Amino acid sequence: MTGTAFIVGSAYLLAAVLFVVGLHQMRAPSTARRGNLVSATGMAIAIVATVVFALIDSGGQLVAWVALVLGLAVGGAFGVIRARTVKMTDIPQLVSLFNAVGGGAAAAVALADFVLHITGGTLPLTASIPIALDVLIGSVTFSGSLIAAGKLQGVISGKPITFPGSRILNIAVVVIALASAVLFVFNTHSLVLVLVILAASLIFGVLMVLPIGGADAPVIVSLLNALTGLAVAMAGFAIDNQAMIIAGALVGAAGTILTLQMAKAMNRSVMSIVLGGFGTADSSAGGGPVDADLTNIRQVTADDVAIQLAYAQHVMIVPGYGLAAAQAQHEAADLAKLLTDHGIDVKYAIHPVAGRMPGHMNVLLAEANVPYTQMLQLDEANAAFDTCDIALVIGANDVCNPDARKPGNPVSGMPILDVDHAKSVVVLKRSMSPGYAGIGNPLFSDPKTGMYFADAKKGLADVILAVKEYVSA
Amino acid sequence: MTGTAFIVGSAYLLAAVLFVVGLHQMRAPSTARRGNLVSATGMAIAIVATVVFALIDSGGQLVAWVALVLGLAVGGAFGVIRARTVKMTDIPQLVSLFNAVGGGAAAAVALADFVLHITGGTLPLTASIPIALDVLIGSVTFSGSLIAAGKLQGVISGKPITFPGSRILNIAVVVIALASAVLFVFNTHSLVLVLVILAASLIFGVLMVLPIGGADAPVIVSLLNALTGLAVAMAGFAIDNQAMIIAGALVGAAGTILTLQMAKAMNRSVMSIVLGGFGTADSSAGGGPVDADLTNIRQVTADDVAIQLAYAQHVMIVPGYGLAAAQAQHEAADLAKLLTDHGIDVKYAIHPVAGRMPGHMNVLLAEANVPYTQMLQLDEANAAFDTCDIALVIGANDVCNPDARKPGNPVSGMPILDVDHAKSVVVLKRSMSPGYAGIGNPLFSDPKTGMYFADAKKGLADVILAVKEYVSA
Amino acid sequence: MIETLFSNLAIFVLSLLVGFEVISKIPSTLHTPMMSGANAIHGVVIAGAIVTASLANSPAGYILTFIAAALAAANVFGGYVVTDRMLRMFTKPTPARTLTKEDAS
Amino acid sequence: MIETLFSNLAIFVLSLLVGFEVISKIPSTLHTPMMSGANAIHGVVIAGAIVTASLANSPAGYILTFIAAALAAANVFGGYVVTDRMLRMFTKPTPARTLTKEDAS
Ligand SMILES: NC(=O)c1ccc[n+]([C@@H]2O[C@H](COP(=O)([O-])OP(=O)(O)OC[C@H]3O[C@@H](n4cnc5c(N)ncnc54)[C@H](OP(=O)(O)O)[C@@H]3O)[C@@H](O)[C@H]2O)c1
Ligand SMILES: NC(=O)c1ccc[n+]([C@@H]2O[C@H](COP(=O)([O-])OP(=O)(O)OC[C@H]3O[C@@H](n4cnc5c(N)ncnc54)[C@H](OP(=O)(O)O)[C@@H]3O)[C@@H](O)[C@H]2O)c1
Repeated sequence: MTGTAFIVGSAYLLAAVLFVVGLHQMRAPSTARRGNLVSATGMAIAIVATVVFALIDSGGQLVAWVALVLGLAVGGAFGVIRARTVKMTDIPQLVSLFNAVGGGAAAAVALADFVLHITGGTLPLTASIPIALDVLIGSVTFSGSLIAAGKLQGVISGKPITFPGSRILNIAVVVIALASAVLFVFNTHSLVLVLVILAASLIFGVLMVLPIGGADAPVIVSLLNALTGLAVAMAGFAIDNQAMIIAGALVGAAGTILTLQMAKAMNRSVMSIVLGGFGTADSSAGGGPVDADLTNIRQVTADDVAIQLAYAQHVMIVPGYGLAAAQAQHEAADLAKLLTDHGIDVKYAIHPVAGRMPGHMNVLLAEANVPYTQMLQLDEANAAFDTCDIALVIGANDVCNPDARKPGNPVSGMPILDVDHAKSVVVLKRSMSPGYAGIGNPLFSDPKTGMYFADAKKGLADVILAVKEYVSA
Repeated sequence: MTGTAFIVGSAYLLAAVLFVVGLHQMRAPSTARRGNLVSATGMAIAIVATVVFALIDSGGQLVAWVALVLGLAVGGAFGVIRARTVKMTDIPQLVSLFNAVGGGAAAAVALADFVLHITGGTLPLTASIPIALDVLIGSVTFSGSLIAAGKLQGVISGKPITFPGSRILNIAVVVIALASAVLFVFNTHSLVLVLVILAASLIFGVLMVLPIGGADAPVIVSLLNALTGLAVAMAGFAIDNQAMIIAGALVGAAGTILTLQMAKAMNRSVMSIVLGGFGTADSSAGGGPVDADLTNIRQVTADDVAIQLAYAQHVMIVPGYGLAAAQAQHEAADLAKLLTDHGIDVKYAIHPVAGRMPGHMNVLLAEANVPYTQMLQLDEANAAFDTCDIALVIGANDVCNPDARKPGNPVSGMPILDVDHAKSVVVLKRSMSPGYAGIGNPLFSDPKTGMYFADAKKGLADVILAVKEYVSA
Repeated sequence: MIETLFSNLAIFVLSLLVGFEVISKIPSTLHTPMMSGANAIHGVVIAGAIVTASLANSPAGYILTFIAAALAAANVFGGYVVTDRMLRMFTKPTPARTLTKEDAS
Repeated sequence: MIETLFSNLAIFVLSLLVGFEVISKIPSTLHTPMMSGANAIHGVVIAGAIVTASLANSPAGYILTFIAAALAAANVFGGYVVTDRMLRMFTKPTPARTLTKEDAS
C-alpha cells in the first residue's frame, strides 16, 4: 500500500462515516433530508478520491476514460431526469429501477475485472470467489428488480405469474448458476463459464420475481436492494476497493433489517413472500370480489359529506390504496386545508401499509404539502379516533376492517386503524368491491357509516365544492 | 501476516461480533443476561485465540508465562470474589474499581511494549503515538477511577474537594503530561519521559475526580469507562492486536453514548460535571437543610400507614436514595409481597435517578426478587398515579418534588414522578431534611400527605408487622 | 495478499454490524425514503466503474466501462436526487414553525 | 507497515461506529448493568497481557506482565461475574410466566 493508497483509504473511511451518519439521521423526519445530503457528501468524497487515485496510480487509456465519461453522462442524465420527473405514485418502480442498474453495474465491474485477467495469470481465490458471487448476485438483482419494476408499473401483470414446471425450471437454473460459479472459481480463464453464470443468474432473477404478487413487490424490491449492496461489496473485494466493501456491506445489512421491518409492517413474512414465488399458494393475495350486498348500506352524497364535515370539530382522514391509485392526495390535502382554515381540526390516520409500499402514503401526502406532524401513525391515530367526530375513509379498506380483530380470516391479527371508534364514518370508494385481502368489511354496513361511491379524485373534488358553499355561507 | 495470524484475526472478528450481539441484547431486560453470556463467550474465544497464537508465534520465556499465570490467578480470584460478595448497594464503586484495573492493565501493556524496545531501534510513529496515548489515558482512568470508587465507598469524602491553587496545579499537570508525551513520540528510548507521563497522568486523574461531588460520580465513572475503552484500543494499536482495537473502540463509543444518556437522565450535562470539577461552583449539589417547619405537617404512625395500605386497591411504592442508603429493598419487597398476597395491586414507580446511580434502584429491587414487570418507568408510573389509592414514598424526595414543575429552583425542569396525583400519599423518611437538591418539598405539607418519620428499614419492618395484624384479622 | 484479505474481511464484517445497528426501529413514515436512500448508497459502485476505466485495455473492457459507468451513474445520481425530492416534501407545519436549534443550524 | 496501519485504523473507525449505533435508547432500568457489561468488554486487554507475556524478556517485562495480567484478570472475570449477578436478578414474575419463544430458546 502506497502513501496515496493510504490517503485514498482514509477518504473512503470518511465517506463511510458520512454514509452511516446520513443513514442515522434518516431515521427521523426532521433530520432525514440533511441525512441524505450528508450521505451524498460522503459519495462525492469517495468519487473524487477514486478519480484522483486512478489518475495517479494507473493512468489508463484515453478511450476508456472517454467511455467512462460518456457512460456517466448518459446514465447520470437518465437518472436525474427520471428522479426529477417521476410522479410520486410511481416511486416504488423507480426505486426498483435504480436498484436494478446498481446490480447491473456491480456485475459489469466484476466482468471487466475478469476480462482484464483473461489472458494473464490465474486469478487467486480471493479474487475469483468475489467475482463469481458478484456476477451471480448482481445479475439476479438486475433482472429481478427490472421485473419487479415492471410489475409495479403495470407493464407486467401484478398477478403472480406461474406456469407448469416453473418450479423445476427454477431449481435447474439455480443449480446451473451455482455449479458454473464453482467451476469458474478454479478455472478463471473460461469465458463460457462466465457467460453461463451470467445467463443463468439473469434468468433466475426473472423466474424469482414473476410469481410474486404485485402487492408483495415492495418487500422483494427491498430484499433485492439489500442483495445489490452485497453484490457491490463483492465487487469491492474483487478490485480491492474499501469504499465499495464498506458501503455495500452497510446497505446489505441495513437493507436486510429494513426488509424485515417492512414485511412485518405488512403482516407478511419475507420467507412466505419469496417461497410464495416458488409455488406455495398465497391464500390472502388477490381474492375475488365478495357479493355486493347493498341492502344494509346507507349511501350518502357529496353534499351530505360536506355538511357533516363543515359542522365537525375533529376530522380524521384515513387514506388508503385507492387514494394512491386515484392520485387524489392533492384533493385530500385541499379539502383538509379548506376545513382547517375554517377552524376545524383535521388529522390524517396513516396505516403503515396504506398505499403502494410501506411509508408510501406519507410520501404522497408530503408531496401535497401535508406537514408530517399532521400524519398520525397507527398508535397515535387510534388514540385519537375516540374523540373524532367524523372519519373520512378515502380508498382504504383492509386497513380499517374490524374483522382483523377476529380470528380466521385473511386480515386476522393485522393491526388496524380503529375507524369504527369515531362518532361517524364516511367511506369514499367506487363500489362495494373488496380490497387487497378480498374480504368484506363490516364497517361499511355499520349504522354510523355512510358510503359515498365515487372515484377518490372526482369524489373529493365534489366534496370540496360542496364544503365551499357551507363555509362561505 | 501468516496463516496463523489470519485464523487468529478471524477468531477476533468472531469475538467482536459476539461483543456487539451481546451489547445489543443487553438493551432489554428479558435478553440482557443472555447478552452478557454471549459477550463472555466472545471474550473466551479472544483469549484462547491469543494464547494459541502467542505459543505458536513467539513461544516466550517460561518465567514470563509463570508471571502471567500468577497474575491471572491473583487478579481473577480477586475479581471473582469481589464480584460474588459485593453488596448490591456497593455496585457503583465496584464497577469503578474494575474500570480502574482495566485502565491500569492497558497502561502496563504499553509500558511493557516500551520496555521491550528500549534497547532496540527507535519505535515508528505508529507505535510510539499509541503507546504515549495509552499510558496517558490508561493512567488517568486508573487513578481517577480509584478516587471515584473511594468517593462512592465513602473512604474519600463525597463532597467536592478543592484547595487554593488547584486549578493552576491541574493545568500544570496536564501541560506536563502532554508535553512529555509529545517529546516521547520522537524519543522512544527515554525512560524518564515515560515515567513523567505516567506520574503526571496519575496525578491528573486524582485531581480531576477529587473536586467532583459524590452524587455526580456515576457519570464520571461512566466517562472513565469509555476512556478505558480508548486506552485499550491504543494498546491494541501499539501491539497490533485487533481484538483490543475493536473491543476498545466499541466500549469507547458505547460508553460515551451511555455517559451522555446517564447525564441526561440525571438532568446534568457531562460538561458541567467535569468542568464543575475545575472550580465552577455547583449550586445544586450539597445544600444545607431547610428550616424544618412541622406546623403544616400531618404525622402518621406505622399503624396508620398499615391500615391505609391494607384497605387500598392500588398501591404505588416510590423508592428513592434513602431506601438504597438504608438498604431497605428487601423490606420494601416483603411489604409488597404481603400486600399482593392479600389481593392488593402493588407497583413500583422508579425514577431514572432514584438511587445511587442511574438504573441502580432497579438492580436493588431485582435483588429483592421484584419482577421487572412490576417496576414502572417514569412515563408508565405517571400514567398510573391517577388511579392509585396510596403512594408510599420511601426515602425519596427530589424525584417527587412538585416544585420541579415551577421555574427558578435547583430541580426545575427535572422530570418527576407525579406522586401528588395519587389519592393519598405517605412519605417515609427520617426527618424533614431535604434531599440531594437541598430544597424543601411542598408534597410533604400537602393535606393528603402523611409523614411517617423513621429509618426506612426499621420503619418498613414496623409497617409489615402492623399490616400482618390487619391481614390476618 | 492474505493481509489485504484479512483487512478487507474485517472491514466487511464490521460494516455489516454497523448496517444492522444503524437501522433500529424506524418509523414506517420513512420506510420509502429510507429504502431509496440506502439504494443511493450502493451507487458507490461508481467507484468501481472509475477503477474499471483506469485499468481497461481492450474493446470489451471499454464497453464494460461504459455499461458500468452508465448504470452506476443512474443509480447514484438518480438515487440521491429522488430521495432528496421525497424528503424535501416532509415539512413541519409552516404557521407553527418555531425557531428550534435544528432549524437554526 | 502502512498497510497494517490503514487496516487497524479502518477497524478502529468502524468499531467506533458500531459502538455508537449499538447503544441507542436504552431504558434507564438497565443503565447500571449495561455500564458494567461494557466495562467487562474492555477487559479484552487481557489479550494484551498474554501477548506481553509471550514477548517479555527482562525482569521489568516480567513484572509488567504480572501487573497487566492481574489487573486485566480482575477486570474481565470480575466484570462478567458481577454483571451476570445483577442481570440474573432481573426476572419476570414467576406466576405469570408464560412460555414465550424467547424462553423456549
Ligand atoms: N402498502 C403496502 O406496502 C402493501 C403492500 C402489499 C400489500 N398491501 C396490502 O394492501 C392492503 C392495503 O389496505 P388499504 O386499506 O390501503 O387498501 P385495500 O384494502 O386494498 O382497499 C383499497 C380500496 O380502495 C378502493 N379504490 C381503488 N381505487 C379507487 C379509486 N380510484 N377511487 C376510490 N377508491 C378506490 C377499492 O375499492 P373500490 O374498487 O370499490 O373503489 C379498495 O377497496 C392491505 O391488505 C395490505 O396488507 C399493502
Ligand atoms: N441516582 C443517581 O444517579 C444520582 C446521581 C447524582 C445525583 N442524583 C440526585 O439525587 C437525587 C435523587 O432523588 P431521590 O428522591 O432519590 O433522593 P433525595 O432527593 O436525595 O432524597 C433522599 C431522601 O432520603 C431520606 N433518607 C436518607 N437516608 C434515609 C434512611 N436511612 N431512611 C429513610 N430515609 C432516608 C433523606 O431524608 P431524611 O434525611 O429526612 O431521612 C432524603 O430526603 C436527585 O436530586 C438526583 O438528581 C442522583
